[in-house]
Amino acid sequence: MKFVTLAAAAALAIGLSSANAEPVKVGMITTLSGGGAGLGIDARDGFMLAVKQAGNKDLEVIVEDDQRKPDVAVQLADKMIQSDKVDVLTGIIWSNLAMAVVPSVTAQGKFYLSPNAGPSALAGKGCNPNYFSVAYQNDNLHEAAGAYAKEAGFKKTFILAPNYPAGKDSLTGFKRYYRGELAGEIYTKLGQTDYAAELAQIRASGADSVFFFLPGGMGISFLKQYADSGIDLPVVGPAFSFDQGILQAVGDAALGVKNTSQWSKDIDNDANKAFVESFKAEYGRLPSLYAAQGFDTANLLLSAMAKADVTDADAFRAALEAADFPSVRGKFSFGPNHHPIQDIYVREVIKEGDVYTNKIVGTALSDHGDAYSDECSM
Amino acid sequence: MTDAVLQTSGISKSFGALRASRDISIDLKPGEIHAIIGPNGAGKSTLIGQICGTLKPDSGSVHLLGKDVTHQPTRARARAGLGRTFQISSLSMEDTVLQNVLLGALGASGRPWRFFSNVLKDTSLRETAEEALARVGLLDQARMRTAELSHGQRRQLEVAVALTQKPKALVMDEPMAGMGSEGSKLLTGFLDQLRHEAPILLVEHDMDAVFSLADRISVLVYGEVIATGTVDEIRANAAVKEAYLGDEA
Amino acid sequence: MSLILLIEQVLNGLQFGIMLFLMAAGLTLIFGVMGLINLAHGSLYMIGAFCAAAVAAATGSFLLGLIGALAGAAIAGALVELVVIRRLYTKDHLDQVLATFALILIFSEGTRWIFGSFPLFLNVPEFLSGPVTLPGGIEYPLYRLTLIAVGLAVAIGLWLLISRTRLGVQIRAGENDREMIAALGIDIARLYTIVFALGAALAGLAGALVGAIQSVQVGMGEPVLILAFVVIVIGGIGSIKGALVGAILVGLTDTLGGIFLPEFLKLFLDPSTATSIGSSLASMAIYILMAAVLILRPAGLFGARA
Amino acid sequence: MIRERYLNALTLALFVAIPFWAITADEPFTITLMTRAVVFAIAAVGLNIALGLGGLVSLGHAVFFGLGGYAMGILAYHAQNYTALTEWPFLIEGTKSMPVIWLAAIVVSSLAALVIGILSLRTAGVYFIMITLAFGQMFFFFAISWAEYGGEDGLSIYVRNGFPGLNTLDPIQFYGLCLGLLCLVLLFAWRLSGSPFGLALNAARQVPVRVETAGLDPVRLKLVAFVLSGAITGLAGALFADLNRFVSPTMFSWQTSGEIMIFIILGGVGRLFGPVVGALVFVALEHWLGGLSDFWHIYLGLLLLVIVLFGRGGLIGMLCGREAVHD
Repeated sequence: MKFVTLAAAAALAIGLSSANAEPVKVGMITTLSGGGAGLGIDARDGFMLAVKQAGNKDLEVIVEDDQRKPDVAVQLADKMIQSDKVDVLTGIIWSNLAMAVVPSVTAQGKFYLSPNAGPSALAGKGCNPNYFSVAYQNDNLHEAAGAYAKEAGFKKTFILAPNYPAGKDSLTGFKRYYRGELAGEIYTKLGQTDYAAELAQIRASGADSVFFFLPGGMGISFLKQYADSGIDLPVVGPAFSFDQGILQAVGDAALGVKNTSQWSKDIDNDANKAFVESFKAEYGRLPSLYAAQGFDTANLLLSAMAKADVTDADAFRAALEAADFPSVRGKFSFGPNHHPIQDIYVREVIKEGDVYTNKIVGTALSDHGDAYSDECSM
Repeated sequence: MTDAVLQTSGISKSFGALRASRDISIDLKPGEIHAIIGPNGAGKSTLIGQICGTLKPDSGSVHLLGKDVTHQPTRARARAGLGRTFQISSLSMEDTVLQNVLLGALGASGRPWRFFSNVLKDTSLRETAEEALARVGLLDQARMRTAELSHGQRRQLEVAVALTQKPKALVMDEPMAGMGSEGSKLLTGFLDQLRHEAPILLVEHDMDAVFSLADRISVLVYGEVIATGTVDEIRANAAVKEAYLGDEA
Repeated sequence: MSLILLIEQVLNGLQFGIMLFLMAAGLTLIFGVMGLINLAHGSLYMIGAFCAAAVAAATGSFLLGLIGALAGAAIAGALVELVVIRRLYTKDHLDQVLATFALILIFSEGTRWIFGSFPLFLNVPEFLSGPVTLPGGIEYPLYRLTLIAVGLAVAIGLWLLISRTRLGVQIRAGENDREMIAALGIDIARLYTIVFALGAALAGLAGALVGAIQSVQVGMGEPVLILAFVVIVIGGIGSIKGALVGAILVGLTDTLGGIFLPEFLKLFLDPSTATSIGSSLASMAIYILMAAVLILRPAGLFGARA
Repeated sequence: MIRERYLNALTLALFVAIPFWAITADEPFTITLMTRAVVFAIAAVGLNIALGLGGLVSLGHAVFFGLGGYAMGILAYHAQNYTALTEWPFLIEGTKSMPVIWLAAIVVSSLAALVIGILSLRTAGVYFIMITLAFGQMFFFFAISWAEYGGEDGLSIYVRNGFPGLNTLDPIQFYGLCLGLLCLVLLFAWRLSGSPFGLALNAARQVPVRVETAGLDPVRLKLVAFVLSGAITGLAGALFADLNRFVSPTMFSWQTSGEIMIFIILGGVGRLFGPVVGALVFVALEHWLGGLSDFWHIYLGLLLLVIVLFGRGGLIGMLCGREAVHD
């Protein structure tokens, strides 16, 4: 018993001597098993890379797997807050999980930094001073796709997305900036893998272009089948179906497709170059959008830790709002509802040697915020 | 004829090309044991099925206590007073002897929709059940698991379950099958008494039992009743001798 | 809606149904002969797709990939039968559901452990890619036509196997009377292993064929598994003919329902409500179909025993 | 071999002792975990009435779990937004009161169980398993596309609903409430198994033709069992939603049905405490194995296999042997 006390005292002494700020405990809840594990693993790896590079001993990260189940995510958040006494939570990939976790986390006075999901409900009326979306507001990339479609002079676009809230937000986002006429608007089944029927409708509709939002395996299936159908219309979509992790599974079918993203591995700034290099060196693969978002999230947190003590919530919040960190996206700041104001690029899928990847071909929207900040009162 | 407790009028049933019952008309009068005999495959089980309601006849009708029950399900016929014992034992083996008998009593009481009271503490059900067990001589085995009973004891239990329902007519499907001679003798004596409570339609292979018990016998061959009569009449019937008793005579 | 579009959609439904048939045939065979509910059938579909992707990536040949899928799934099926499944024949349905549910967990995570969390690449081979023009000016992907042809060929092959070969006699005997096959001196354990491996190979083939136009990823088997169950329940469990009819019914209902329900509702409702309600109804359509069939015919369309 | 009733008492003692330990050791999350186990146990006790007593292998009980959850979600959502659920034919307003929500959950899931039961009980065996699965999928897809209540995103309820006289936000008080309900449900299941209805249902599972011959309708007995079963699982769904302060279509998924079934098999089919032991062990495994490896599903799968293949009667069966004859 005595030994334990001594050891604890020693540990406390070391802790005090090595830092002048209170240590920060971060709970990362993300998807590490099952179908969508690739995204969570990337976000985690990006986050941990930044933590490792910073070498900040005051930052402790606990990572847990939510299995992409909302109830598990809620339970993990409770555990991290109640047992592990974390100060900040992060990591959730999926909007439905974020909707389950974020309101109760912020209600308990903890900070939540979102490395991916940015549902509209949390950007407008449901915004919270302790909630920061470091990635985007969900509509952003779709709005950019709409802006691109307008720019490219598409007159009759066929649009489709899965029949669930994010899918509906997606088509709404697209239509917010698109000015042409719609050749058709379809909601597909969530998790659908065969798009033959939709392709036939596209073919028959007389469209001059296609916009789709089909994340994960749905997008892979759609693109393969699209390429095989002989329909030869320009395609545009948000980055999710063209990300590093899944492009290899799509193959040639994706070549030349335009997609919108707030990040790309060829954005020309020092932070990004260093990130891409070090990520490749550390994990032996190219970073994805999710990895970049995880990396930025960790750096945002680290920048706030350098300025303020996490126990002083107001000061810490102000330090987060300042967003004083070298984002891999270049320009980055928060709007009044704690969602990013940033450039959104148009990328094209290309092949570099044997590897499929993206390159930037233009900017769809500059210094773009989101449509919900007016509804947010904080 | 009108005083028949149970009566079939010209029932027929086919399975594809097989005509399992052909125009069968038999009846069961108060106080009698009416035996149905016939070789294997003669259609005895099909006949019982139609009487008890598990099979529907293609044509003809079944009357119980003067009421047409042809289109009623088994449970309605049971509630109207038709008791039955099975050839292949259909007791719930995992349960105790008492529980099996209680089920019969519960069915007769018509009040199964009680979710909280303890069935074992329901005195009226329990009295009915234990009385039936006592009559077949199984009261000492009431707490035993049914699976632990001997073959003969299960036959006795079958009868006890039927008794709890206070039947007005009984259909018994080979109650003696597989019993030792001692057991058969006991059961024969018991059925002899029972006929005054409820007449019995007895399907049985044990000819000694049939000849000693039956008031009347019907002989079923290829789905057809070829003869009905008293024991002596049947023994003397040439057609029966040829078709069925031929090799014995 | 033009006639061409309609024909194209019917072809799509047919193709979808025929792929479902490949899954359902194995499932129904296994149930018919062994009386086993195999929830892990979807895992064998996934194994087929992964084997095909791995072999095709290593050799560059899609056809070798298909052979790899058949072999891989058959071997996995035989192994599972020997180690786990044969202990389940005497157990009740509940134990079978649970044990094969456990197998899903093991297979899914095991595959992710071996192949990683990202989808694999498997593409339509060069000589089958792109559309062809059918009579009437319908442009239709050649690969999908090939799928229909392969599926029909398998259906005919299965029919010949069951009606004309010694193995088929044994399978039919097994479906009718288990004691009889023992009496006929057939090695029942071997028969079961073969039937299970055959069912697994069919599922693996379906996985590989479909994997080329869809995403080869962990968990791809479960949605198809549920559809295959719907198919065999509609068709009548144990009946190959039922599986074929059920599969095509489900394929057509799902494909055509998704298109026509919203269009139909637009006659009564405003377009966005119609689209939304129509899509919801369409995603429930096959389950409604199944419930309706079972309510009218509790043993399915061609089911012998309930 | 331990006597089953001692094991049951020990299990109940654990459900009281562990949270007390958690309070003294300042491990509030353990209480949350235990609450999860209790809620799952209620759901599984419900299924066990259909499955264990009635022999109805329902792979669609997630329907009732989800309906209970959505009963809570929808009522609380309207209460937190101060909108009416419906104004026609008469005004229904949202509520944050647990007893009202429970009642709604029980009524809605009973009605659903009645309809599903009437249709499904026309079939038997494998067909029954499959048709219940199909109903589960129907509700799942419906919930996903029901945009008004969040679709796939589900509904978040910011503050746990209230119960008169208790602070439900305090983990231990909410736990006590759930444990109390579990005890009530267990009491109900225990009385049920010894009741006239239980006797008839038990026979209807084993020898339906005998029940018919006794003048009872086995299908109707099973239907009533299915409705009671659905109602209890629905209540559990409402509690689960309150535990997470969140509902989503995942509650309707067929994996949820499978998991509820796993609790029963793990503990022991038809045993009064089977579902309780199973839920406790499952939650513990999920927690510990999940911490051990990303691939913990493999271990869970292997464990399930071993229990199904070699452990007749689940954990209770392995510890206590064959079920005793009850008096």
